[in-house]
Amino acid sequence: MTERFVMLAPLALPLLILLPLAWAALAFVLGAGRGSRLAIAAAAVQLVLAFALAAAVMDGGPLHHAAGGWGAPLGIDLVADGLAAAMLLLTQAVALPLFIFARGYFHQDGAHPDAAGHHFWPLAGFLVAGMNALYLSEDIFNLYVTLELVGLAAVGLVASGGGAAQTAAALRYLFAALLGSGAYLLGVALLYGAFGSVSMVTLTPLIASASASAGAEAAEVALIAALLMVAGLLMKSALFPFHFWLPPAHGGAPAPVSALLSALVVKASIYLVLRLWLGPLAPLLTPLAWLPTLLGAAAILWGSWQAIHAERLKLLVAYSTVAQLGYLFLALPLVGVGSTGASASAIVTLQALAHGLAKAAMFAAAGIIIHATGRDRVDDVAGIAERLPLTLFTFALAGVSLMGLPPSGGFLAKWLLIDLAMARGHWPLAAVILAGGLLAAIYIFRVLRLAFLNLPEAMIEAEHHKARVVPRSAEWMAFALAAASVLLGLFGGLPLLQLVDGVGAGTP
Amino acid sequence: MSSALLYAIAGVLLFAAGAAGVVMLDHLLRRVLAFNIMGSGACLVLVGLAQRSGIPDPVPQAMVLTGIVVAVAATGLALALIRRLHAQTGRVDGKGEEGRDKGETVAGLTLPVPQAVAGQGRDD
Amino acid sequence: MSAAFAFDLLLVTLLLLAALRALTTPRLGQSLLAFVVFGLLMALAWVRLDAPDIALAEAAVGAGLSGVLLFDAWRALCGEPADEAPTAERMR
Amino acid sequence: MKRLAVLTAAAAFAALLIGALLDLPAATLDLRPLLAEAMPVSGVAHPVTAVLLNTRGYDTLLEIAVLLVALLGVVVASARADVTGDPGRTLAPPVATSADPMVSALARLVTPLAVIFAIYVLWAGAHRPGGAFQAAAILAAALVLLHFARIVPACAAPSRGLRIAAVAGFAIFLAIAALPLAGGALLQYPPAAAGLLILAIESGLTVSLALVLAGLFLLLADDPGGRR
Repeated sequence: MTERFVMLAPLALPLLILLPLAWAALAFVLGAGRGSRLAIAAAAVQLVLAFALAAAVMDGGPLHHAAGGWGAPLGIDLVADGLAAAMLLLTQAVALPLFIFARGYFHQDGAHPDAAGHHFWPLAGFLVAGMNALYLSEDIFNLYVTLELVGLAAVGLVASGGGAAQTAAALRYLFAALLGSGAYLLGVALLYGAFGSVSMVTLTPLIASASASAGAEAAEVALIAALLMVAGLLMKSALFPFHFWLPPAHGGAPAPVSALLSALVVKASIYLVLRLWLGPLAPLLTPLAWLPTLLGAAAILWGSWQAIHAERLKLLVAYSTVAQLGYLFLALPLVGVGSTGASASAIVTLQALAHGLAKAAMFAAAGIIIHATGRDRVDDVAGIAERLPLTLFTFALAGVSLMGLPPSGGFLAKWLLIDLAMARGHWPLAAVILAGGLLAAIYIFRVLRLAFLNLPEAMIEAEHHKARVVPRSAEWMAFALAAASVLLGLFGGLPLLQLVDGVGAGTP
Repeated sequence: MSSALLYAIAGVLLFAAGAAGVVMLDHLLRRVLAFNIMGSGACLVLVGLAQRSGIPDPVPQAMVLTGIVVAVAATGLALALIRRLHAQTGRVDGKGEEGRDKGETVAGLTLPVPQAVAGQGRDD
Repeated sequence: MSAAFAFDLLLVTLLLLAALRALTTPRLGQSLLAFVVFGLLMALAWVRLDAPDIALAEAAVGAGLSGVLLFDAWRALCGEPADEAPTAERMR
Repeated sequence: MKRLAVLTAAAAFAALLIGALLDLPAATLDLRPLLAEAMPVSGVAHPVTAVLLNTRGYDTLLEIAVLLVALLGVVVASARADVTGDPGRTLAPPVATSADPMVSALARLVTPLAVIFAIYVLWAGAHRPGGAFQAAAILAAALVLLHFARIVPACAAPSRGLRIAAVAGFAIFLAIAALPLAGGALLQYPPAAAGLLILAIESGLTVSLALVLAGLFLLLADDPGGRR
């Protein structure tokens, strides 16, 4: 079994990109509302491929694939290291249950799919293809194209909600994304002008030697380029104070879309920030590591505060995303390993996975609740515990991971992060992490407390009457995501840390 | 100064003007123009800097062709969304966004509870 | 300064002026017109940069198709171009 | 106040960057000799086409995906607000007004010329400036002209046939990209067949790109939902 996995692995790099492109195109041809079964089957294959890739990377170190057979710097290289393999695994592991959820969510009436789901399948296919391509590419111009693919597909999905609010949110998102990728592109242009390459592997030593030699003009241009690229990506990552576009886009889209965007899409640009910051741009940016960290801390506090005061359920979940993304930036000044032997990037990856699974579950659960009540007010959650016990349990489980309670993946990530921060003497970071957990507890218990309220019998009867029932399969998929986020802390955490840190990887 | 460097410098100015326009302008069509000008600026920097020696470099030229296609794609999508927003609200500017975080006001108009119920509003 | 460089300097100046006009002129119709001119000047700049492929694409797409898209959108948003004045005021 | 801050920031940024660019030394690496070495096995004689469809063909593959995504987004945005779960509705009601006879005549005259010119530009791309994208842009322009002549109607949503045609070029590209995986890397053409494969990709792309580019316009031209 394992051997067959490893044999499959080198092909997994191109296939994880080609397969979703192919089924997205096919779903487009099939037409409005069609293609859900195709997408689910393909997502299952992709999940197997991602597992094979992760197993192979764990055993034998990073895998390479030279597109066109040229190799960098003339061609474009695909590289899967531990970090990329972990993110690919997250993407497929969230996509498969979410697709099954979306099928139930959009197709409740049987033959006639919901208008909001008409173009979900091809757009979701292109979105997944773009993210997979982003995680695998090591060519900064190719990454620009993948960023645009992800960005435009995400905007299309937000707009598919159909209402005026969604259109406005999609436009706001589009302009933020275009501004971000424009800044990134100018950075790429400057790096190409200064060094003559767009391959990260080729650029890394060139940038290092330029910034080492004092007074080199190339280093000055490279610094401006690095700042442009990172600023552009932070805009796309919705790091405070660039988060303005996220709550309306994630809070307004149909639930399966919100879940995809909050769990996966924002992670893609954050992954790229980390990859560049810890890779080729490290010599230029290391002195500035405190800046994103400061913004991350602000994001945790501000996002949680807004979530506590949100009036709409999905807006609450969206602001929770703003807060949880902040954690991913805390680790930048903590490069190196803590007392547990896990590196900062491994811990961040664990947090990204835990949040991805939990947030997908939470948006899915919120979608089911809103379907049942017909309204998106936090106050309308009242009494839901009796009607949707499984979904409420899902919401609570996802909340456990977001708050960072043991034994969840969120707990493991936050605990390791605190340990690392204390080992470096950065105790304010530890304090922010603890405060973030407490604030998360407030907004999550605010929902749970209401859900357990006892409504008068007559009201329950009336609510039942207008309830729109989401298929059981959708409820179970949301639960599976939440359970996975919790189980990640018990079983998945250590192998994941090893995967990212390359522990146990033999020399290739 | 070589001609190519001159174009690269013009590219920087165009980028700065375009970026400022995307941030500052109210009318959404103007923002689309600004975004296109910003993209053209980045493309000029890409080719201009690479060809400072005066010899054409096909690699950035091919990248710019890719960039132009992406820009057209983004322009088409932006215009479609702007027209939809106009059809739905009658507005074509990005004003009144402050209240939008609450999800109730969009483009200065008060809307019914957004169709977060995935377009289900019609039969509620 | 050679004649070629003088021409480049002139072209760059016109390019910047067209861009500024497209961004700042109060009337949207003129702004779109300036943008199409900007696209054509860009095509000329690509020729000067020995990039005829880009020049062709820019002329066809940057100035042509984008221009048509924008003018069509403008017509749809603001009614017929004739009653531009009242809407154009709101544009600012 | 905000305007002043943004303008100052933009001006300061431009001044800083231009200052840095003025004494930027020549790039450390030069890809031109590398590309020149690769040209004999690239399958084409024009370097830009070689980069676009061979050495960096993977970029182009994703770029076509971006265009398709934009088309999908436009389809989403032009769906009528009152759209019901009826995926069968395709064409918009025919346009009532008749076209300017001059425009009609012009369109009938120009279209065949545009097709011939597009084929030339496509074929020329192997040796000199030109190629699939430029040819597609010319065809798209012809389609838009035909729309103004009321010969091609605007669509609310593309029909099945149009969707197949719009995706066909991408599908051919995808298949040719995937085939070499049996023995090599993504998009690694055998040098002997490279020229032919690139021509096949470009021919498919020309038709599909023309439809997608024209689609961006024709879907938009059908005013979504009308003006309320």
